[in-house]
This record gives sequence, C-alpha cells and structure tokens, in this order.
Amino acid sequence: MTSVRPSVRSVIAERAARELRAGDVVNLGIGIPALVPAFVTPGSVFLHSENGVLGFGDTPAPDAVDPNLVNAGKQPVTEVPGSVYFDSAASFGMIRGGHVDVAVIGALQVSARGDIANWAVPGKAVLGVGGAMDLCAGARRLVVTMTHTEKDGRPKIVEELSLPATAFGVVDAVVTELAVFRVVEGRLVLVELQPGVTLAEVREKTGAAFEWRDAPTPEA
Amino acid sequence: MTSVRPSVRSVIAERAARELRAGDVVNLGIGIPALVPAFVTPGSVFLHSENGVLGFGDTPAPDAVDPNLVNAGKQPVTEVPGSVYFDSAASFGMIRGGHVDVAVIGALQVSARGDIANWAVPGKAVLGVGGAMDLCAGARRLVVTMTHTEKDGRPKIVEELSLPATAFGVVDAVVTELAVFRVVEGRLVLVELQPGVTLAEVREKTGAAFEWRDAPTPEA
Amino acid sequence: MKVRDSALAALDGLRDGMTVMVGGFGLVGAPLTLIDALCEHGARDLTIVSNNLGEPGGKGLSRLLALGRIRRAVGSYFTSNPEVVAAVERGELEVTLLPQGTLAEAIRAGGAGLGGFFTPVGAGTLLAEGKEQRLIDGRLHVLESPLRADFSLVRAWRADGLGNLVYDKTQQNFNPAMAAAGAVTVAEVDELVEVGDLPPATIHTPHLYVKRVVRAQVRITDVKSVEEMLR
Amino acid sequence: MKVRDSALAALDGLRDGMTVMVGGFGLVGAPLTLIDALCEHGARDLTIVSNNLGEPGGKGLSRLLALGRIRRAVGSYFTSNPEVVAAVERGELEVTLLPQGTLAEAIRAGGAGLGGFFTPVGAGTLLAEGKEQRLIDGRLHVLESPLRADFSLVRAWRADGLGNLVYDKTQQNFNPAMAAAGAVTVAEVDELVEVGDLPPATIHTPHLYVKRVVRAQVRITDVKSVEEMLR
Repeated sequence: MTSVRPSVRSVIAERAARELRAGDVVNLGIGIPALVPAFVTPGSVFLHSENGVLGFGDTPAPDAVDPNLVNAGKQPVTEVPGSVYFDSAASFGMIRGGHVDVAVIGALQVSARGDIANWAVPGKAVLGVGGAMDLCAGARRLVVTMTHTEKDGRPKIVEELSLPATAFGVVDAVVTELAVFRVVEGRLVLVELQPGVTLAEVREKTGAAFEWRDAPTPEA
Repeated sequence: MTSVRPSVRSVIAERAARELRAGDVVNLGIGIPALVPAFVTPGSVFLHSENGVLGFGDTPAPDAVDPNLVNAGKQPVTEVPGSVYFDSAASFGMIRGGHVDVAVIGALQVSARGDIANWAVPGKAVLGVGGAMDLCAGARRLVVTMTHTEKDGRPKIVEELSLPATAFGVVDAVVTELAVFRVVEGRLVLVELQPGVTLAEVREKTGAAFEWRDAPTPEA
Repeated sequence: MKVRDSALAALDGLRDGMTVMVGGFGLVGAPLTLIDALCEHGARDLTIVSNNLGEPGGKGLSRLLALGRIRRAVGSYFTSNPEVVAAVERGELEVTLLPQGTLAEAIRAGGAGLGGFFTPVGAGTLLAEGKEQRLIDGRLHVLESPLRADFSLVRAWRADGLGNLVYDKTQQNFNPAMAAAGAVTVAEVDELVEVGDLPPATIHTPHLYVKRVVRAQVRITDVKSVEEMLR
Repeated sequence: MKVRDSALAALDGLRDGMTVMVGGFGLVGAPLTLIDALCEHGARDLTIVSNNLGEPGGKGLSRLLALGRIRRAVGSYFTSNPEVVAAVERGELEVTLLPQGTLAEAIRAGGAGLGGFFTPVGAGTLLAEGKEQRLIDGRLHVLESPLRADFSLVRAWRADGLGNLVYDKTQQNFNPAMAAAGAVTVAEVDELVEVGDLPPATIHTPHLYVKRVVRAQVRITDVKSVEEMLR
C-alpha cells in the first residue's frame, strides 16, 4: 500500500492540482506544491510568487536563465504574456488582503479545526518563517499537501497541534497520498479516498476524528 | 505702510522663496505659496504635489494642456525631465515619512510654539481638510506664508490658537508682509523685518511675545 | 473574459446601501463613464468613498449627489463643491472627513488586509475625536481603520484582456489603492490592448485586483473645458 | 550630484552600531557591490535588516557575517544559510524573526511615517509573543512596529542622474520599501542614464528617496552560476 517517495509526492500533487479552478491566482510553496504545475493545463491559472511576480512560466533552459527572474523558491522562472512585477510590500498586500485565490503549501501538522503548523519544530532554533504565516493567514483558500503520516507512522492530522502554530482555522483542504479532507465550518470532513485506499486505513493513520459525506456504513 | 493686496502677496511669496535651498523637494499649498515658483530659479527645486507627481513645470499654454496632468490645486502643469508619477498612498507616504524637504502653506493662525490652524473655522460646517494635516505634520520644514493680520487687524500670530488646530509644534518659519519669524525649540523668534517695517509695528500687530536675535535696543 | 460591453452591465450586483469607492482627484482619474452608469443604475443609500464629490454643475459624482443617491460620503475635501456643502446643510448627506493621506492609507490598508494603522497626522485635532490615540516614540499618533468597498470604480488609460491596468500621469491618484480595496473592482479605460502588450514592469494595477473592464465613453474634456481647467 | 565614484565613498558616515537595511531576496536584488564595500569599510556591531543573510559560501551578506560585523539581524528566513544558523548557535548573532510580509510592511511603514499597524499574520503564534494583540472585526491581530535604518543599500537596474530608480523583474523585492526607510539610501545600478531618459510612469523609486548612486561592480552571476541557480 505504500509507494516509493517520488510517486507519493506525485499522487499528492496531481490531486492538489484538481483543487484549482481556471483563472485562479495560485501561490505554490516549496516541496510537493512545486510539483503541482505539471498537472495543470498550461495557462489555466496564474502563478503568484511572494517575491514579486504574478503570472510566470516554467523553469527555463540553462541558456535562457534570467538571474533577476526567480520564484519564491529562488528557482529561475520565465516571463509569460501578462506577467506583472511588483515589490514585496505590494506582493504581501495581495496575499494578506485575500487577493490570492489559493495557496498550496506543505505542513508538519494540521488540526481538525484547520489550524496549521509548518514553520517551527520545538527544541530547534526558530530562524526562518518566510512567507508561510502570510500565506496561511491570507490566502482565500488554503490547500495543504503533505504525506499522511510522519516516517515513523505518527499522524500529521491531529485533534490539537503539538507543534507551534502558523495560523489558526485557515485550512480549507488537506490532500495526502491516502485521502482528501476539507475543513467545513471548523469540522474535519473526509471527502475522498485516494485509489485503493480504505476508510479503515485512513482512520488508523489519522489522529483526529472526522466526518464523511456519503453516510458510509459504520465500521468498528 | 500697507500695500495693495497683490503686492503684499508678492512680497510674502518672494521672501518665502528664499527659504528654499537648491535641490529641495518642495510642496506648495494654494494661494500665496502658489506664487513662490515665480521667485525661484527654474529647475533649482523639485516641486512635489500630493496628487502624485514629483518634478513638474509651469502652467502650459491652453493648446498644450494635458487634462491628466494637474497639481494639487487641480491646475494643469507640465512634465519636465526627471518627472515621476505615483499614486496617492505613495505620495502621502513621502509627505508623512519626512521625505518632502519643505512645505509652504497658508494659515489662519500660528501659535508662538509653532502650532498651526489652517483648515477649519468654528461655526462653519467642516467639510474639507485635504492634505493640510498631512503636509503640516509630515514636511521636514514647514514655512507658513500669510498676511500678518486679519483684514480687521486681529493678529494671526497668537499665544494660543483659538481656531481648531491642524498640527502642533510643526511650524519652522512664518513669512508675512511685515516680518519673518522662526520657531526655535518651541520659542518664537523674529529674524527679519521686511523693508521699511519697524519692530514697533511688528510688536503691535503680533499677538504673541517673541524673541529677536541681534539684541536690538529695547523699546517701550 | 473581464471586458464588458456596457458600463451598466459592469455594475451587475451593485445594490442599495452598498459602499462604493470612486477614484479621482477632482475629475482627473475619475471614472466618468461608470459614474454615469451608476446614475442610470438607480442604486440609492450609497456610501461613497472618494476624495471629493465631483465638481459643481453636476460633474462627476456631483451628478449622483443631485439625484439623491448618496447617503454618506467618506473623503477629504468636499468644500470645493458648493452642491455638497448645500446637501450637508439640508441634512441629506452625512460626511466623514479624513486627512487626504489618511484616506489614501486607509484604502491601501483595506486592500492589503491590515486591521488599522497609527499615524501622527491629525493626532490631537478635531478629526481624531473619538479615535484611539497614543504616544509612539514621544509623538502622538491616532489609530485609523482600514476602508473597504463592495464595488470600486476606477479610471485608467490602458488595460489588457486580463485586466492589468496602466494609468496616465496624475490620473493614478486614488485609483490603484481603490482597485485593491473593492470586492468587485470595475475599470474604465481608454484603450484595450492584447495580453502581453503592456510591459510587465510598467503595470500599475495587477489584474488580480480587477474583475471587470469597460471602455471609457466620457472623457474629462467632455465635461470640463481647457479654459475651465486653467481658470 | 548623487553619483559617487566608489562604493566605499558612498558609505561615508556609516558607523559602528548603526542599522543598515540591505535589499534582496536571496541574492536577487541584493546590492553585492555595496555589501563588499561594507565589508571593506569595517563598521561593526551592525544591525542588518534583510530578508535573509546571503547564501552559503560567503555570498552576499554571508561574507559580512563571516567577518563578525553583524550583531543583530532582522529578517524572515535565515534557515537556508547554515552559516547563519551556526553563528546563532555560537551566540555571536542575535536574530529577530518576522513573517516576510510583516517585514516588508514594517519597512514600508517606516518609510511612510506610520507609527505601526495591526496585521492578522502571526497573531496568536510564537512570533506575536510580547506584542500587543487585539480582536478587530472578530479576528485576532498583532500590532507591529515600523522599521527604519541609518543606511539603506539597494540594487536597481537603471538610475538617472537625479537618483530615480528602475528595477529589473523580481529584482525589486524589498528594495523600493527599503529605499524609502533609510536616512541615507545608496543605490548600486547597472546603468546610469540621462535625466529624462526614464519614462516618468515607469520609475519605481522616485529620486527623493535616494541620496547616493554607484555603478554595480558585482553581478549575481559573478557569485552564483546558472547551474547553481537551477539546482
């Protein structure tokens, strides 16, 4: 039932891509979210990057790299028709002001009521937050992509965060290699199982109670 | 000793012009301040207008008017080499942030400690403030141009404002048709008499105590 | 597509009692076509956020005022239009006055998702009455709240099909901040160009702020002559 | 004239203990020539306001850090440079962390003369500890203070003789806000052009924010290869 890592990441990214609607302004975090564009019709969404660009294309060939054009992962990207550049204050005004339709971002933990932790681990010096708090607090819809559990099997979806929070009550959807959840009015709802995954497996690997839509047969 | 109005206004504007230094960024209010450019070497200062332009030239000929290029008095002006346009939020950021070197502005009253009243008259509906408070609070140096007294002879330079204040302790210089004062560490100092004006006349027409620099002979 | 055939159609969803931001400093940068459409639309009890309410003679927002559609105006300078002063004196119009820079900053704060800001401008004056004030670094500041709108009507020079906007000279004024602070932002423009025709570093208002675009039918020179401008 | 012959001369007046803002997101838009001059200058006990402190291998501000000149850093993302993490662990560097948007907004507030602002970002989290928080419209906000600097060092593409600046693509990032928040702002640029050669509506940083201009001697590709960028 467990796949090799790259495949898990692709499964998650592919499903996350289906959370996007045509015309959405989308901000993608590093890691799994960065794989999402591969599963999106080119030009159907507008990629926003917090370092100051709206509307950009793929990684260029080495001989076409413009060192002054990067995304928030510091990866070279390309200009497309309609691209716009702006400064960081304006860029975060877009995010904080709710003008970015969807942010897809990784997480260490998500709580049943939509709290998210994705920036700090207790006991380690906290030296970086970047735009995580801004995106989590500001994006109109927040889609979390992450593996369902830690490598040691501990659940990442929990009743209460044990890690320092990034933002509270902001998660709209959680996409893992096992399932898709939504947070609806503060309640965690299972809306989809990934192919071949059983409800029992999701229950076993999820650290929070959740509802599900289609009134499935109660299981022990 | 009293001149006809236009001459009084010119006398004040001409003297106010000498408060400007080469390279200053200068914001001019309506009324007497608008006459100042006539007494400044063209190109020696940069005019800033709060509606969104830095560096502009004179009123154009009627056939050269661009309706989208006006100053804060809604008067058509002209583009010059180095002109920059920006939005109102950016423009007032310049003013409030202390990046405008000098504002020259009219006033109804100035107090001995540099408080200024120039926007509201009690008993009349207060329906306009414009950029007056921003300029008074934000300009690095505030030069007030005004006639020394009201038409009925009441002094405009007073111990305490009787009109609603625009800002407190912000006036750096007051230029009238009779004299030039500076406010130095909260104290009003007479620094210059206009040609032909006596200290006695200034004392008589000024509603606040003031110091003067060159230890003049005490007068009764 | 964001481009609409008519200015009236671009106001779809606008209802009585809504808050509408309207760009412009005097008539410069004022969306005169959309203001006419707003008059035609008929919505009343509007709160208008605009630096001023047009100019005398029913120019710009003064026309909407004359139709009795404005209940409240938030702005900085209404004195220059006697029609506004008269409406206030008749008790037909309620006015909220802000220093012009505070108005611009409050609109920016609304669009940028801020909860408020402390400014030294106006602190200690009549305009700070009833507002929280505090000393910051030894200087009195007043806490100002963000402004947001149900609709923002703006005027620009050029738009591409995505809704990216470029303004002409001092036409910018309040328009870029308002474009960001409206739930539905409608832009009227002189020119519609192809996506890709506006150089990316010259775009003032990125398209994510603009929901609808119409062609301008009324130009400032249609309502105010050069002679009047120079007066 | 604002144009200086050398980057070191452009730092005249910079002293030990000062606060210096340095533009850039990673190395993009970082004033690499002025950073080298700052290393040469010798000032120590500096507080550096910058999104991050360069990149590993002594690139950008990481070089200044290696020289032991930085006492405190205010930024949002220091994790990507192990040299910064090591300096903190050795107790040589004090770090103040802000969410990246709060950092940008605090710098803007500094330049724009504001006393602080309420933002929902970070409210209720570790980064809000010790800061004033309040509910605004039912949402928790945190009060953030403005940031200002004795010197701001920025990187642009073109400048005219007055000091008007134009940035190239995502080179903007923190540079425009920092240019406005520094008592003395120094810009390094690729190209110097005649006054009047920059179209007035395309200027990102108006000249009133810029005190000194120097030619860039170090380009990003001098310290980081295209292969490294694509890694």
